[in-house]
Amino acid sequence: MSQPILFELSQPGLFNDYLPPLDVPTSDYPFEARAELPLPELDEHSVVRHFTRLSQINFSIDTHFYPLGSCTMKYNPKLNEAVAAMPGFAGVHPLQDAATCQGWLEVLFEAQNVLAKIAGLHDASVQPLAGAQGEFAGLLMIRAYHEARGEATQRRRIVVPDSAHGTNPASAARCGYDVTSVHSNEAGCVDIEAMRAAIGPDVAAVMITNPNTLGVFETQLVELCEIAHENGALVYMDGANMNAIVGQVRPGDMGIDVMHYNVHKTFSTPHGGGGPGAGPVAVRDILIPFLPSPHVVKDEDGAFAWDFNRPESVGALHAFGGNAGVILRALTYIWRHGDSGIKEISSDAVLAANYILARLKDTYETANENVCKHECVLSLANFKTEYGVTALDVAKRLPDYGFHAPTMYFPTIIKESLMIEPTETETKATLDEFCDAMIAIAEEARTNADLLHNAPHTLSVGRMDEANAARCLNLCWIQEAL
Amino acid sequence: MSQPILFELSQPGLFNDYLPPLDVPTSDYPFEARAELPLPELDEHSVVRHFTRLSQINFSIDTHFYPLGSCTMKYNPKLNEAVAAMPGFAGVHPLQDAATCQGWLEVLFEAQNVLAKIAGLHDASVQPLAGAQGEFAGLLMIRAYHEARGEATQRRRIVVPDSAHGTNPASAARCGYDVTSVHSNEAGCVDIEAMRAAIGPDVAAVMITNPNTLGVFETQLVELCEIAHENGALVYMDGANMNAIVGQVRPGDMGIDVMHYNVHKTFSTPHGGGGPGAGPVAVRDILIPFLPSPHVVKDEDGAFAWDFNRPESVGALHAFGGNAGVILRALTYIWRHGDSGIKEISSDAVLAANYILARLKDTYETANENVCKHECVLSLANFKTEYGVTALDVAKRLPDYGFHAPTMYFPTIIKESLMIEPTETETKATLDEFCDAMIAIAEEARTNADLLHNAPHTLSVGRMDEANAARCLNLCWIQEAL
Amino acid sequence: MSYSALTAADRAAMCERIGIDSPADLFHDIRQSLRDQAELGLGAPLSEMEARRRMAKLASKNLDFSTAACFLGAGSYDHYIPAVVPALALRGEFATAYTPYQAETSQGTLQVIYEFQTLLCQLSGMEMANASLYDGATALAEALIMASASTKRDRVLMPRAVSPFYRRVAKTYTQGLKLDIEEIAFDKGATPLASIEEQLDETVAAVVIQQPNFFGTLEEVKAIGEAAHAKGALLIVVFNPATLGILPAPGSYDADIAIAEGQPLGIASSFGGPGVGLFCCRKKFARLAPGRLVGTTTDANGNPGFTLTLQTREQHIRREKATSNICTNQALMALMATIYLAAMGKQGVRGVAEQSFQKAHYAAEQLKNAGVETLWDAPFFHEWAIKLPKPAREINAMLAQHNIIGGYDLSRDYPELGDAMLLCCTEQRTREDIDKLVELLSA
Amino acid sequence: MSYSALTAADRAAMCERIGIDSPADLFHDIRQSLRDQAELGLGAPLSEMEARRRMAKLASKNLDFSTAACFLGAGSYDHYIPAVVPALALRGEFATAYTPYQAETSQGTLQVIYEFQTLLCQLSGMEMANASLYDGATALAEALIMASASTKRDRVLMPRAVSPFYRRVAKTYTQGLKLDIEEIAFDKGATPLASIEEQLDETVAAVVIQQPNFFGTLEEVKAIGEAAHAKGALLIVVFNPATLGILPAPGSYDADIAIAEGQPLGIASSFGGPGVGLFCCRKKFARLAPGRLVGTTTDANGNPGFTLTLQTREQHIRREKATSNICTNQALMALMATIYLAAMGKQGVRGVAEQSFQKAHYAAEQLKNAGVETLWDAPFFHEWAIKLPKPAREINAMLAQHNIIGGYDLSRDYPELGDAMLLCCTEQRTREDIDKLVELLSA
Ligand SMILES: Cc1ncc(COP(=O)(O)O)c(C=O)c1O
Ligand SMILES: Cc1ncc(COP(=O)(O)O)c(C=O)c1O
Repeated sequence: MSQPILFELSQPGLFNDYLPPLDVPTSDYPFEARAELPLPELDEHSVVRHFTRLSQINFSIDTHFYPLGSCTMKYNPKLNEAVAAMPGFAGVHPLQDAATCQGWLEVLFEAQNVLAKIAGLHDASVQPLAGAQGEFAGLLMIRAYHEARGEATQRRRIVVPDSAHGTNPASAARCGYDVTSVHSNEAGCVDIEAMRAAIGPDVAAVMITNPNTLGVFETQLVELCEIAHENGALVYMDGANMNAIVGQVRPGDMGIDVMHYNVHKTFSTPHGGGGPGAGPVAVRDILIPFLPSPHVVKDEDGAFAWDFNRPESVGALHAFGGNAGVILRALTYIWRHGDSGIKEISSDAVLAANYILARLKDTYETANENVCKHECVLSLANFKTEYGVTALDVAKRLPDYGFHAPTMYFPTIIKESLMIEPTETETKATLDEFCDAMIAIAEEARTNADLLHNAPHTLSVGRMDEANAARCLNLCWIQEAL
Repeated sequence: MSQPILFELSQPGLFNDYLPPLDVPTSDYPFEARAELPLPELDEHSVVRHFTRLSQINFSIDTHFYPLGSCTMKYNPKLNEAVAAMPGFAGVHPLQDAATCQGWLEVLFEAQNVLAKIAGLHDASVQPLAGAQGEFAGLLMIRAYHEARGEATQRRRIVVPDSAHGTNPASAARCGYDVTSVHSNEAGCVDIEAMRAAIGPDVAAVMITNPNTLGVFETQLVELCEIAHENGALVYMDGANMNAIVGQVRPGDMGIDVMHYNVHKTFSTPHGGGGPGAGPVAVRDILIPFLPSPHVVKDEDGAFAWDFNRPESVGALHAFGGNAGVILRALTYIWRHGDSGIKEISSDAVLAANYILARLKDTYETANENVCKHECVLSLANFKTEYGVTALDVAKRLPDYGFHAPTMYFPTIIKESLMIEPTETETKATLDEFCDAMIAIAEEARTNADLLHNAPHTLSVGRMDEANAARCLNLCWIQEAL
Repeated sequence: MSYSALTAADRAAMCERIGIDSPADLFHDIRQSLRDQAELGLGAPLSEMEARRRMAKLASKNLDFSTAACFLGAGSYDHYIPAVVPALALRGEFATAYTPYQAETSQGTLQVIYEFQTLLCQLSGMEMANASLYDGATALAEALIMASASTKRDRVLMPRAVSPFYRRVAKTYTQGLKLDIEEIAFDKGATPLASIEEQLDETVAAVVIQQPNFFGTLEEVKAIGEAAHAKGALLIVVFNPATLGILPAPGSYDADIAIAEGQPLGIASSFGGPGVGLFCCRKKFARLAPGRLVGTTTDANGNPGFTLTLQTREQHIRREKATSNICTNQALMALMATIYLAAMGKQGVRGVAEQSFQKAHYAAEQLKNAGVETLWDAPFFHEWAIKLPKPAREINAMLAQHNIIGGYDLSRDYPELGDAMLLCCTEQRTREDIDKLVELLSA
Repeated sequence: MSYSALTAADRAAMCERIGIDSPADLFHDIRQSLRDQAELGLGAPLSEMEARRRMAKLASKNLDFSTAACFLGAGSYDHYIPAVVPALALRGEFATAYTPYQAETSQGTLQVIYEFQTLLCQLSGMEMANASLYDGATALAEALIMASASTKRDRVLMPRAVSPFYRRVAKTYTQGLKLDIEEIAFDKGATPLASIEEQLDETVAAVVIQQPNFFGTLEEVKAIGEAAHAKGALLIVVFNPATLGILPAPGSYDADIAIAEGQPLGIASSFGGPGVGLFCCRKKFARLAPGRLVGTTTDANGNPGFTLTLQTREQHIRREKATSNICTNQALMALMATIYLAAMGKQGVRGVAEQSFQKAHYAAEQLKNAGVETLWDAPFFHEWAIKLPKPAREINAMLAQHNIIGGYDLSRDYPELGDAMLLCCTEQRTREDIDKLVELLSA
C-alpha cells in the first residue's frame, strides 16, 4: 500500500491553531507582502497519519537487521534521545554567553577529550558535521601545516588507495589538491611498494582507511606512516570503520596524524535516513594550532569557553559549533561504555562479522582470505557468470526474507560485491537467520533465478527503475503533474 | 509476518545495565531469597525491535480510519502527550504534601469544574477510572442519596433500556441492585410508556444513554426524567456518547441527575489498546455530599487541597485520586477548544455520521430512520438471508481496504448490526473512501461471498478462531508448550 | 477551534448530500430551549502554544522527582524508568488502538497482553494473570468479590496492616454486596497469626495479607496461608512487584489470588495514576476472573495468533451476571510494565529489589545511629516506619525546603501511632540522598 | 558493558564455528605492542541511571528556553515547535534508517525527502531543492562553489551584512579553491546597490545577498539581482524560512540559488546543531547541484515510487570530480522541517512570520519610547540592532539574572559599531516578555 503524496491530502481552509492571537499592536509592513503561499493545508490528524504510515514502509535498525557494510548500523540507544530532548540541552542558543551554557560547553569539551583519547592523539575538534567534512577539515589542517612550514605550494598531491570511499578523493579535491589513486594488492590491501613509489616530496598526505573497506586490517600501516613521514607527508585516517578496532588499538600509536570518526556509525547516533552525523577530527600535537575555530577550552577556574582566538586555525566549518546534539548523544554512549565496554564493542562486532564469513564462505566467494574485521565482502561474480544473478539481485531479494540489503558494488575493486557488516548489537539468532536466508537465496539463484531478478516481492513497491528517474527528472511535485 | 513471542528471544546471560553498582554497605535478608526468577533475558536492541514490530501489526487511529461505534476513535492530540510527560506532572507522588503539588491539585480542581459545566451540573469527581466505574460511582451516590432519605431498602431496582451497554446492568449489579431491562420501541428508542410502567416506588434510578447506542437522540428524555423524579427515582446518564451533543445541550438541563464521561472517547485521551481511561462523574447539587472521597477543594486563599472529610461520601474508588494523567490530557484538550471548539466537535461528528448514513443507506439497511447523531447503525440481516454474508464478514473484510471494522453485533437489539462512528477528525476524503469500500464490499457480497467469508486476506493473520481459544485455554506461555 | 478535519466547503457538500441546509438541522431533535441554554462558560479556545504554556506553568508549581529526592512510597514508587519504556509504549500504533475486540487488526496489542500475562505469572509464581484491572486497590476489591463468589462465603479477614488506601476502596466496592470485611489488628507492625486464627472459620471466604505490608514489614505469609487453607478460605496476597526479584513469589507460598499495583514496573507516578492493577490467580478460577483475558488460537490457515477469550464472563455479554463491570482497563500501562520487565530482565528485576532493600536498610541504620528511632524492630523490605519528634507535616515542609520529598504521615490513618512517618528507599536513592536525609532528620 | 547482544555462550559457539579459541584471535593481525598500548583512560562504564543523571546535571547548568525568554537570534531562533514534530520525527523507522540507497526498503524516507524538496520550492518560489546540506553556512559555501562552476568565473561579491558566521565558513570552504570572496561594506545597516555595482563586472560569478540581512534589515534584493544578472552573475540569496510567510520569495525576485538554515522550521536550537542546510536553485543547475536528490520513478510493475537520482554528481560515483564531497547530510532534520511545514501549513507559516514581525516592531517601538535607540532607521523584519550604554556582555549578564537571554553582541564581529546588540523577536515572545525586556534595558 502506498501513501498519497502530502499535497494531495491538502484541503483549502484547514489549519491547526498553534499560535495565539497577536498580543501587540500592529505596524505596517515596509515591503509588499507576498500574495501567494502555495503550502499545503492539513488537519493535524492527517499529518500524523501520513507520516506514521510513511515510517512504516521503511526498513530501519529498530525493525530489521540492517547489515549495510561500512555503515555500522548498530542499535541506537533510546537513552541518547532522552538526553538530547532534555530542555536544558535542546532549548539552548549557541550564542548565549558562556556563563549561561557551561553545561553544554563541558559536554563539548569532554567530547574533545574522550575522542582524542580513543584515537591516541592529542586533541580533537567536534565541529565537523559528518565524515566527509571531517576529511575536509583534516586535509585543510594538513594544508595549513605545510603552509606554516613553507611547503604548501610544493605539496600538491594527496595519495589515496583505490579502495577508499568516494568522499576521500572528493574532500581532497575540495582543498584544491590533486588526487593520486594507488592500486591495492590482490588481497585488497595497501600495496606498500606502490605506495612508496607514489609518495614523494610533492605529497601533502596519504589518506588511509583502516580497517579498509574490505574489512581487512592494514597490517603495514605503521610502515606506510613511516614512509609518509620520511617524505614529509602526513597521514590521514578515515575512521569510518573504527567500530572494528575501537579500544583495541589507537590510530595515533600506529603513526596516524589526524583522523575523523563517524559518530553516526561507531558511536551509535541515529543515522536519520541520511543524517545528521558528526565527523569529529582528532589530531597529533603538531596539528593542534590548526584545529577548526572555535574550539572549547577550560580555564584555570574550571570555567569553559569558546576559543575564537586561533590565528592559525583553518577556520569555521559550521555557523556555530557543529552538530552539538549529535556529539551529546555520542558522549552519552561513550560514557555508558567506559574502557571495558568500548573494547567489547569492537570484539563482538568483529566476532559477528567473522561468524557470518565462516557461515557463508562455502556458499559464496569472498574477498576475505582469512579473518575479517567488522565486515566481510562477498563477490557474486561467479553467480553472475553461472546463473546470471548479480549482487543487485541478491540485495533486492533479502528484504523478502526480512533483512535489509548489504552494501553493494562497494568497494569497487571487488566485482559484484556485497559488503556485510553485522555490528555487535545483533543476537546470534539473528545472524543465523540472516545466513540461512543468504544460503536459501544462493539456492534460489541456482534453481529459480527469475525470483531474484524480479525481487523484491513483498514490499510496498517492486524493484525501482532508477534510470528512469534521471531520464524524466521530477524533483518537485506540481499540481498538474498528477 | 508474525513476530516470535518475547520469551523465545531470551538468551541466558543477557542484561542491560540500567542500575549503578550498589553504593551502600549490605545487610543480610531477613528472609530466604527466592531461588528461581524465570524472567526473560534480552538485550535492549531485541526489546526495541520486538515491540516496534508488534506495534506495526496493529491498526490504530494514527494509522487507520477506525470507525468503531460507541468508541469515539478520534484523533488523540500529541500535545496532550507532551504535557503529560512534563517532569513537573509525571514525576509527582500522589501523597506529597499539598504545598508541593499545587499545580496538580489545580489541574484536578479545574477538571472538576469544567466537567460540571459541560454537563450543566453542579460538581464533578474526576476519580472514576473508566466509564464503568463512573456508572458504579454514580449508582453508589444514588444509593447513598436514597439511604440518606431512608429509602434505601425500599428502592431495590435500576431500570435500564435493553439497548444499554453491558456495563450499565453490570455496574448496577455491583451495587447490589436488581436490574429491570425495558424494551426499546421500534425506532430503538426509549419506550416512554414501557418506562412509565417500569418505574415505581421501588426504583432507585433509571440509567439512560443519550444519544442512545443506535446513535439516536432520546427526544423524550425530559419526560422520562420527569416520570422518574415524580416517582422519587433519580436519572443516571451514560455519557459515552457525549461526542454527539457536547456543547449543544447540557444533560443537566434535560433533568439528568448524574452522568459520567468517557474522557478516552469524548475528550480524546488515547485508548491505549484497552485503557487507561477516566470516567469522571458530574452531579446535581443534591448528590454533592455523596461524591467520592477525596475531592479537590480550593480555600479562600486560593490554595488547593484534598478534602477527605466527606462523611456522606460513597468512599474511594482508587488508591489515590484517580487516573490523574488521563484527566490532565482531557483538561488540556478542553482548554484547547473552549466553548466554540467544543460545539464544533459535536456538530462535525454528527455531520460526518449523517454523511456516511446518507451515502450508505441505499446499499445497506439501516436502523436510523431519519438523522442520526454521532454514529449510524446498519443491519446486515438481509445480506445474511440473501447472500449468507454476515456483519462479521463485512467487519473482517474492511481491513483489506485499509479500514478498521465498525462495532459489530451491538446494540444487540438490531440484528447483524454494524455501528459506524466516524468522529469529527476524519477528512471528507477518508469518509468517502470508506463509503466506497463499503459499497464495493456489498457488491462483493453479491458476487463473491466467499471473499468475505474468508476475509481478511492482507493482514498478519487470517480470520482468528475465537472459539478454539476458549476450548484450549492457553493464557500463559510455558517453555514446553512450543 | 477543534481538531476537526472538515473544511467549510466539505461541510457544505456534506449537507447537500444529506439534504439539509446546515449541520444545525441535525440537532432539530433537541428542543431549541435546551440548546439555547447550553452556554458552557469555558472561555475562549487556547492555541497549542498557550495551552502548553499554561500547563507548563502549573507543572512548575509541583515539586517533582527530577529535582527532589523522594523518600515517599506507601503505594506509589520512584523507581527508575529505562528510556526505552516510554520510547516504545507511546508509539501511536499502541497508544491509539482500541480494545482488541477485532483480533485480526490487533495482533500487536494482543501479543503484548499475552506476554504481560505470562510475565506476571513468571514474576508472581501464579498460574494465570488477566489483562489488567484499574489499580491495585480495585484489584483487591475484585479479588474479594471473586473469592466470595468462588467459595460462596461472605466474610473476609482484612489486616489493618494492609494499605489503608486499598481498604478504603474495598469498602466502597462491597457496600452494596453481601460481603463483610473484618479488620485484624497489627502488633509491632505485623499481623499476628493468632489474631487471624481467632477469626477464621468455615464462613471465611478469604484472608488478605499484604507482603511486605503497608508498613514495609514482612508478614508470616506461609503460616497465615496454611491457616486460611485449613478452613477452606482463600489466601489473597497483595504484593509489590518491585520486591519479587528476591522476595519469595506469592505462588511459592500457595496464594490463591495475588494482586498488586503495577506502577513500580516502569510507570511514572503521575500523581497516582494511571497505574495498572495486576490480577493473578489459580487457573481454576479462570471463568470467575474479572477483566479481559488473552489466549492463543489459530487463524483460518492454522497459523498461530492471539485473541480475547472467555468473553462470556464479561459485561458486554453477560451484563448484570458478569464477573465484574470492568470494561476499559489499563492496557497501555500493562504494555509499559511488559516493556519494563523485558528490558530489565531477570537481572534487572533482581537488582531493583536488592538495591531497594539495601538502601532502605542502610538508611534505617544510619537514622538509628543518628538517634532517629524506627517504630518497630520488625523485619522489613524497603519501607519502614520511624518515630518523629513533631508532626510529619512539619518535618516534610522542612525537608521540601531541601528538595527532599519526605515520608508518608502515618498519623493520618493510624492516629494511635503518634507522630510517625513511613519512609521508603528505591534504587533511585543515592547514598548522598540518604546521608542528606539523615542529617536533616537528626538535626 | 556495551549494547552487545551476544552472550558468553554465543561467543563460544561462534568462535568454535570460526575455528578460533577466543575473539582475541581475530585481532592477531594487530601487533601486540600496539594492542598493549591501547589504554583509553575513559574510566568505568556508567549505568543508564548514572549517565542520565550526569547529563541531567550538565543540562541544569544551562539557561534554557523553558525558563528564560530568548531575544537572541542571529542565525538560530526560538520558534514554537508543535508537539507533533518530535512525536513523528523520532519514530524509530525514520530515525534509525540509513541513507535511502536501497529504494525499495526506503520508500518512507524517500517520499519524505521528495515532499521536503517540494515544500521548499513552494516556500522559496524556486524550481528545485536538494535533500539538505549540513547547515546554512555550508549551504552558502556550496552555492558559491556551484556558482563558480556554472559561470566559470571566480569572483564572488559578499556583503558584510551577510552573517559573519556564514562568511567565516565560506572562507574556510574556498581557501583551497580558485575563488575570491570580496566584501561589500554596509551603510546604515543595509548593502548599498551602488557599492555592489562598483565591483560588478563580467568576472563576477555571483552576488550574495541575505534577506533580511544579518542586522535584520531588508535589502534592495530586486535591484541588486537585476544588477548581477546584467553582468551575467548569479544572484545567491540567503533567506530565513520563517520570514517567507509574508516576505517575497527569493524566486519572485529571480534568485538563481537560494539557501538558508532550516532550523527555524520546527528544529530545536540545541546549542546550534543539528540544524539543516536548505539548498534551492534553478532546475537547469540540477546536474551541478551538491548533495542528494530524490525523484519520482516507477517500479517493475509500473507503480509510482521514489528513488535517489542524478547520483552521478556525487562523491561515491564521481569521486574527486563530484560536485561536492558531502555524503551524510541532515535528513532527520529535513524530516522535522517537512512535518513542521505540513502541520503549520499555509496559515501557520504566515502567522509565524506576521507575529515575529509585529512583535519585533512592537519591541523596537517600546524601546525607542523608553530611550533605547536603534542603531539605524532601516526597515527590518524581526531582528534589529540597538545601541547600548555599556558592553553587551554586561547587559546580557544582567538580563540573565532576570531569566532573559539578551541579544547578540555586535561588537564581536563589527567593532566599528561600538556597544551594540542585535535583538530578535519570534512569535514565542509575549508582550509581557517584551515589556520586561524594555523595563530592564531602560532602567
Ligand atoms: C569509509 C567511509 N569513509 C567516509 C564516509 C563518509 O562519511 P559521512 O557520510 O559521514 O560524510 C563513509 C560513509 O559512508 C564511509 O563509509
Ligand atoms: C455506551 C457505553 N457505556 C459505557 C461504556 C463503558 O465505558 P468504559 O469502557 O470506559 O468502562 C462504554 C464503553 O465501551 C460504552 O460504549
